[in-house]
Amino acid sequence: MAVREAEPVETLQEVKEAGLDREDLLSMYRNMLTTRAIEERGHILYKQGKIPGSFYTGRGNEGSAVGVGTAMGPNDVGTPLQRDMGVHVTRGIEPWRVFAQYMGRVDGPTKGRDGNVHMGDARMGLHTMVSHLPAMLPVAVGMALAFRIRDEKRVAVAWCGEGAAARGDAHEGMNLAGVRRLPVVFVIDNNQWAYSTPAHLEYAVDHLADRAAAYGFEGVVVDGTDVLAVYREAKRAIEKAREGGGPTLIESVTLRMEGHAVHDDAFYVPKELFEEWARRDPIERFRGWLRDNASMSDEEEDEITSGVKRLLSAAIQRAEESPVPDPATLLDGVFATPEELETPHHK
Amino acid sequence: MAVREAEPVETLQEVKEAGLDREDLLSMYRNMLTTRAIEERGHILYKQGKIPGSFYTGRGNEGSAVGVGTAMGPNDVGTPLQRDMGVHVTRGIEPWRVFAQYMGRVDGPTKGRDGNVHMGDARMGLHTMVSHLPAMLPVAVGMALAFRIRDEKRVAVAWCGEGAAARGDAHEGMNLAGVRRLPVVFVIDNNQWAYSTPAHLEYAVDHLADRAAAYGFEGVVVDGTDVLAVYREAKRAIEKAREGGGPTLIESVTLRMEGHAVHDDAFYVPKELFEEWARRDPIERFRGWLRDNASMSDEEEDEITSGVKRLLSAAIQRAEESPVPDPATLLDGVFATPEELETPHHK
Amino acid sequence: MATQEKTYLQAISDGLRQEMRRDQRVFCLGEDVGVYGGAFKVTQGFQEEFGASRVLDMPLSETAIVAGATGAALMGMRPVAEMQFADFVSCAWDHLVTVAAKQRYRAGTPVPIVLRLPSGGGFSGGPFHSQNPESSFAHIPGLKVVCPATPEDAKGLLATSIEDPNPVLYFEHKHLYRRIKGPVPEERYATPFGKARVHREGDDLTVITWGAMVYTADEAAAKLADEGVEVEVLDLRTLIPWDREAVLESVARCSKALVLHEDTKTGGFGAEIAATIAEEAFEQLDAPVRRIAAPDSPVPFAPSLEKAFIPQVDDVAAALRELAAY
Amino acid sequence: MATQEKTYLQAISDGLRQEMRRDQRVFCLGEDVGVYGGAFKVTQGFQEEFGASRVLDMPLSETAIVAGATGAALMGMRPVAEMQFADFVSCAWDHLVTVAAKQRYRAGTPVPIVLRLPSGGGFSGGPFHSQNPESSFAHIPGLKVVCPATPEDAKGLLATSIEDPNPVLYFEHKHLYRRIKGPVPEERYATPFGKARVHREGDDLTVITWGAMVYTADEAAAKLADEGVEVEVLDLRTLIPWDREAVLESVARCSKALVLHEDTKTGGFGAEIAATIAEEAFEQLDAPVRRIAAPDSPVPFAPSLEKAFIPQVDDVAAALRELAAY
Ligand SMILES: Cc1ncc(C[n+]2csc(CCOP(=O)(O)OP(=O)(O)O)c2C)c(N)n1
Ligand SMILES: Cc1ncc(C[n+]2csc(CCOP(=O)(O)OP(=O)(O)O)c2C)c(N)n1
Ligand SMILES: [Mg+2]
Ligand SMILES: [Mg+2]
Repeated sequence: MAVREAEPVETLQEVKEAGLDREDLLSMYRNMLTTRAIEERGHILYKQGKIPGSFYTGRGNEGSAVGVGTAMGPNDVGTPLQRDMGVHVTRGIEPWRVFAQYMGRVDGPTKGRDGNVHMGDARMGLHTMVSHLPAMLPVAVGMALAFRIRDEKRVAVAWCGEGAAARGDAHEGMNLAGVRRLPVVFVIDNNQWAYSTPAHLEYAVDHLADRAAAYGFEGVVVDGTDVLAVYREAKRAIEKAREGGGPTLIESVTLRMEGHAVHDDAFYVPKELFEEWARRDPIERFRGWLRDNASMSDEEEDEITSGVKRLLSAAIQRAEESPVPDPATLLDGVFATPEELETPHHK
Repeated sequence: MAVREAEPVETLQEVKEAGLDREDLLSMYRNMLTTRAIEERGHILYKQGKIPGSFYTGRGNEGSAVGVGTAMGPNDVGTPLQRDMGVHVTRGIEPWRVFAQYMGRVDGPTKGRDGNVHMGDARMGLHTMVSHLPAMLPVAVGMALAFRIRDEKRVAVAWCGEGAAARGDAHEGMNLAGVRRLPVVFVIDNNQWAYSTPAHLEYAVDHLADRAAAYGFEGVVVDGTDVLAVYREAKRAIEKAREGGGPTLIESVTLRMEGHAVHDDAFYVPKELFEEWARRDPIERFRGWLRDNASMSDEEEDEITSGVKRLLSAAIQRAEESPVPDPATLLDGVFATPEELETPHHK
Repeated sequence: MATQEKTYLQAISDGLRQEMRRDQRVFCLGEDVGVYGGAFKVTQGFQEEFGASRVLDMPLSETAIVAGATGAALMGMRPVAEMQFADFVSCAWDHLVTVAAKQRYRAGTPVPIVLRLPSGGGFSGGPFHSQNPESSFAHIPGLKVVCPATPEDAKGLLATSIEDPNPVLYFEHKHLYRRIKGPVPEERYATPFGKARVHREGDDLTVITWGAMVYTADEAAAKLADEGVEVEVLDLRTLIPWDREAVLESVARCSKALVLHEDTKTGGFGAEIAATIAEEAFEQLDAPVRRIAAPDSPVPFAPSLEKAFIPQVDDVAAALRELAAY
Repeated sequence: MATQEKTYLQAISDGLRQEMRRDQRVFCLGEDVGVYGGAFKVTQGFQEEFGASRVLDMPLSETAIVAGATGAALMGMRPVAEMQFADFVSCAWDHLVTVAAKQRYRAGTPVPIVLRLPSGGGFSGGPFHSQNPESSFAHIPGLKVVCPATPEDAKGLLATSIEDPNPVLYFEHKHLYRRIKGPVPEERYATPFGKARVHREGDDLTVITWGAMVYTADEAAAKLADEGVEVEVLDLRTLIPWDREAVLESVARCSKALVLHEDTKTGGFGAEIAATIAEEAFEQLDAPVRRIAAPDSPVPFAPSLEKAFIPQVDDVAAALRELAAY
């Protein structure tokens, strides 16, 4: 079938046309580094026993997450998933709050009520995932429905894994979006594995972007290790949705570079696949591009790298100082009170 | 997208190639008449207050149902829906048992526990629908999975309305069927309306058969008023599935010629549409074809028509003699007993 | 307040219309709610008045409808979604228990959605058009469950449901739609959640019930009254929250209690009420707390079976007599 | 019978392997059950032994998995489907309550499927990897609900589940997987449904419970024993059917009862048990039937909160002391 396969981004000129200046590019790079560093440091904290429950990372997906996050407008909203830490980082979450979340402290976005990457700050337009995949996808479609009803020029972005795309929720959400041509962009993080299940046991098409045609909108496949190509495609899709052009399904192809969660050594993924995709590391790739095309200097690079390091060390410390939730608050907030409907995210 | 649109069937020769002899054709005609007559007589009984609950008919869909039913092999199975009485008739249900079902008597296939068209006789390979559409579609896929595991050359047929195709169950079932290339044929009864909802509010593609491509198998659109074309396409798909060729999605296009159920006058369907499709009545169409191409004589026609009449009058009488369920049996069979696993359908 | 005699159905319809007139954020969505006006005609004429963008005909997709409502609610809307029959809410179960019920607790973001759920049996609707699934939802923390029995409550509780910042399952009993009439105030009013209504006063026995069974209880109580036994009929009106105080007060007074519901017995919400009474009013009870509910089977289609399934006036009266004699 | 000391997890795994060896119709399906051997490694090595067509890695599609199992069962197979966590069964709720539970009653065709459901909390799994959804299913007529607490029962009840001609929800408690060991017969045996097990004998108080809470109850009972109070701990083993006789017999003997479960309280299955005791053993009770269960909230992630959520030994001991003193 004829989905479009997005071209890589080659030159600074192309990037400028897509609406990014040099500052933007450096800050995307910083966000990608921060994303990876959060997860690497989190992993260490987990091994140290400081993080309860389980621990998930999105290694390999930093470019995709940051690319889409950068393309979103200030009033856009989204429902990122377990590999999309880069979206939270790009939209401005302070890393110490992520660590507080990991550790189950009161300053995490869910105040210790939920854990790991089940988080989002509604003030940044990000709404927390649930475990049940992809249950938030039709919710994002409902957000777009609200924008349509109120005639607002806002867009919702819904993420989904290539595995989770097999579930009915993906279908019902995409179908409704197609029927009503709602301002929503679907991003499928296709990292080729769903836990231990390879993609060919999850779907029987060449590209999941092919599904778009079954719902009456456009599909595009993009190399998820190319942050700039992801950005360009996401931007195009988001602005199209904003202008009333309806949904787009973006399939962003990467490899999940680690196990499903930290307990999983991913023995079932062929070594050569890891090796092949290690050579396509999105951060390395973008770093090379920045040096070649945007003349990122050693000093700039050092400053970014060490800035991220400092940020994260301070963040971990601050998170560790965050209180553990008081058991007396256990039942607080099972139900909302009427006043709460006056929060900013609710406008 | 490029689904195949099936050609009409023109000549007796073509039909013979598709595996039907003249006797078969006349019995298909008889089945179509019986189907319509069951529903027409049922409607009268309903108005007479002899049928409790609500009442649904499949007027306009007789050709499609009989066409698919005829194409099924003796050991094939299926999960027909609310417009598919013709499938039950073709597979041999005795009309008096349908009336007993309508009336909630003990001789109906569900023994008065369920009503109206929620029925099926497992001995004929037909498994009763539930209201929740299309919940039986993934069940049919599971039947095909059993055939695959046991390496049996049997096929499951799963029906779905064009409205119900919007539900997650349709997606999960079709996706699994595609991934495992299971011996299942999906028939979408596209009668253009889902209760009062027009097709364009249910999906945003030209043809639902386009969806097949999203699951990695073939789709075909057929004129559901052409019983022979439906038969040919169903036969082709079923035999392909039997030989390991995987699923097919057949979209059979008709118009629901009455309201959703008897209480609904279908005011929302444009009159002209009814007029247009009345001219394409599947029974009239096939009758004309039989006279033109298979030289069906007046005598033959009369014999069939009056045979159906006699059959149904006797059927209604016999059904009325069937006992109403004894309230003392209310709790019988909520749970099955081990012996029941030895029923024929369970082999 | 000026009142008007209305059916239960009309009260819901008029109440919903009133809410949509006063609050732009309120909108309706569901299957066939627009042009057709809903399977039971609750939203008849709504699309003409409010336009197609506030009265949305949705695809046959319960999850998309309910999850869509949640998304819209998170963006500040006040969606009122209709399930064509309450039975079909099973198709949105995952969304409701996984997302809607837990969202406020986990993420801090309220989900003010209302689901209208035409429920209940009594007219050979069979296993899939007759169920009373309220007990299943009453067990899920984070959801509110509302079951009006009178036209007045139907309107007042709908207003409260829409105002409430939480997911509310509003069960409207189909068997009351056109059968039950009563005075309904013209002005807007909001009937509080968690306050039971004394449908009939009495001092000898308490029946705790809701929905259509209120009338069954009342008829049974009338029989007992002829026999000199005064039965109090408490209509809970809402199951989550439910009015423990009113129940315990009545039981303390009457010392004997019967819990009645149309849903099946085992694990039904009646068990919660009976268990609470047994625990909290142990010292006041002069007889075991009785439960009457449908037996544990699907709802059968044939009238002979359905009648044996749904609790009947005589069943209730017999149980009350036994209790009175205890 | 020769026995071997096994973990609860190993007992399930070995039991399932034994069933697959003796009956060609038995097969496994679920997410990651094949190459990976299941999220908890229950089916580790199965694909090697039985081949990929009897140990099926399924798409991330709970409805397709469970409905697919039903279809295969209708064709004479005996599918054993794994939900990766019990929590995800919410995604197959509609199929279970609409099709599987009602199929035998309506259509006369049995649906012998088994769902394996790793459930329960205690290790910061958070709101979606810790739930105990058994009560929701116990309310649905047509489903059987099994909750083994010991390795021996885990194996014996799994065999019975697979033999049973009905849909069986088999809840395996994750917190018991590797923590609990016990003797397990090597030969095949089938532990009957509906027969409670006396986990600890006593004559002063009865605790009725199941799953991981059996051990909590036992620890609390040990404390009470030190104080001279003999608590009987009844492990129900199966909720549908549940052993009313054993419960009522024990309560008749002890005259005081406490119902304990890990699921949330309101509308939990404990209410059914408490209500039944209150109704049927009214004359024998010397104190109100107490219920201890999780409070009505989602399962919180933070250890401090989760500990406050899941009933603890001290909570149970305190309630037992109160009851003893009543
Ligand atoms: C409905 C549901 N079933 C099962 C799971 C357990 N589970 C967690 S992640 C996962 C794999 C998800 O794969 P994919 O969607 O491709 O996302 P990825 O983790 O690869 O990014 C599974 C099966 C779940 N979260 N939700
Ligand atoms: C899950 C579900 N939701 C709602 C309904 C109520 N309902 C019954 S039939 C129907 C329309 C079905 O349309 P379609 O699938 O096109 O089949 P048709 O009746 O047109 O043959 C609806 C909405 C249902 N049966 N199942
Ligand atoms: Mg993946
Ligand atoms: Mg239709």
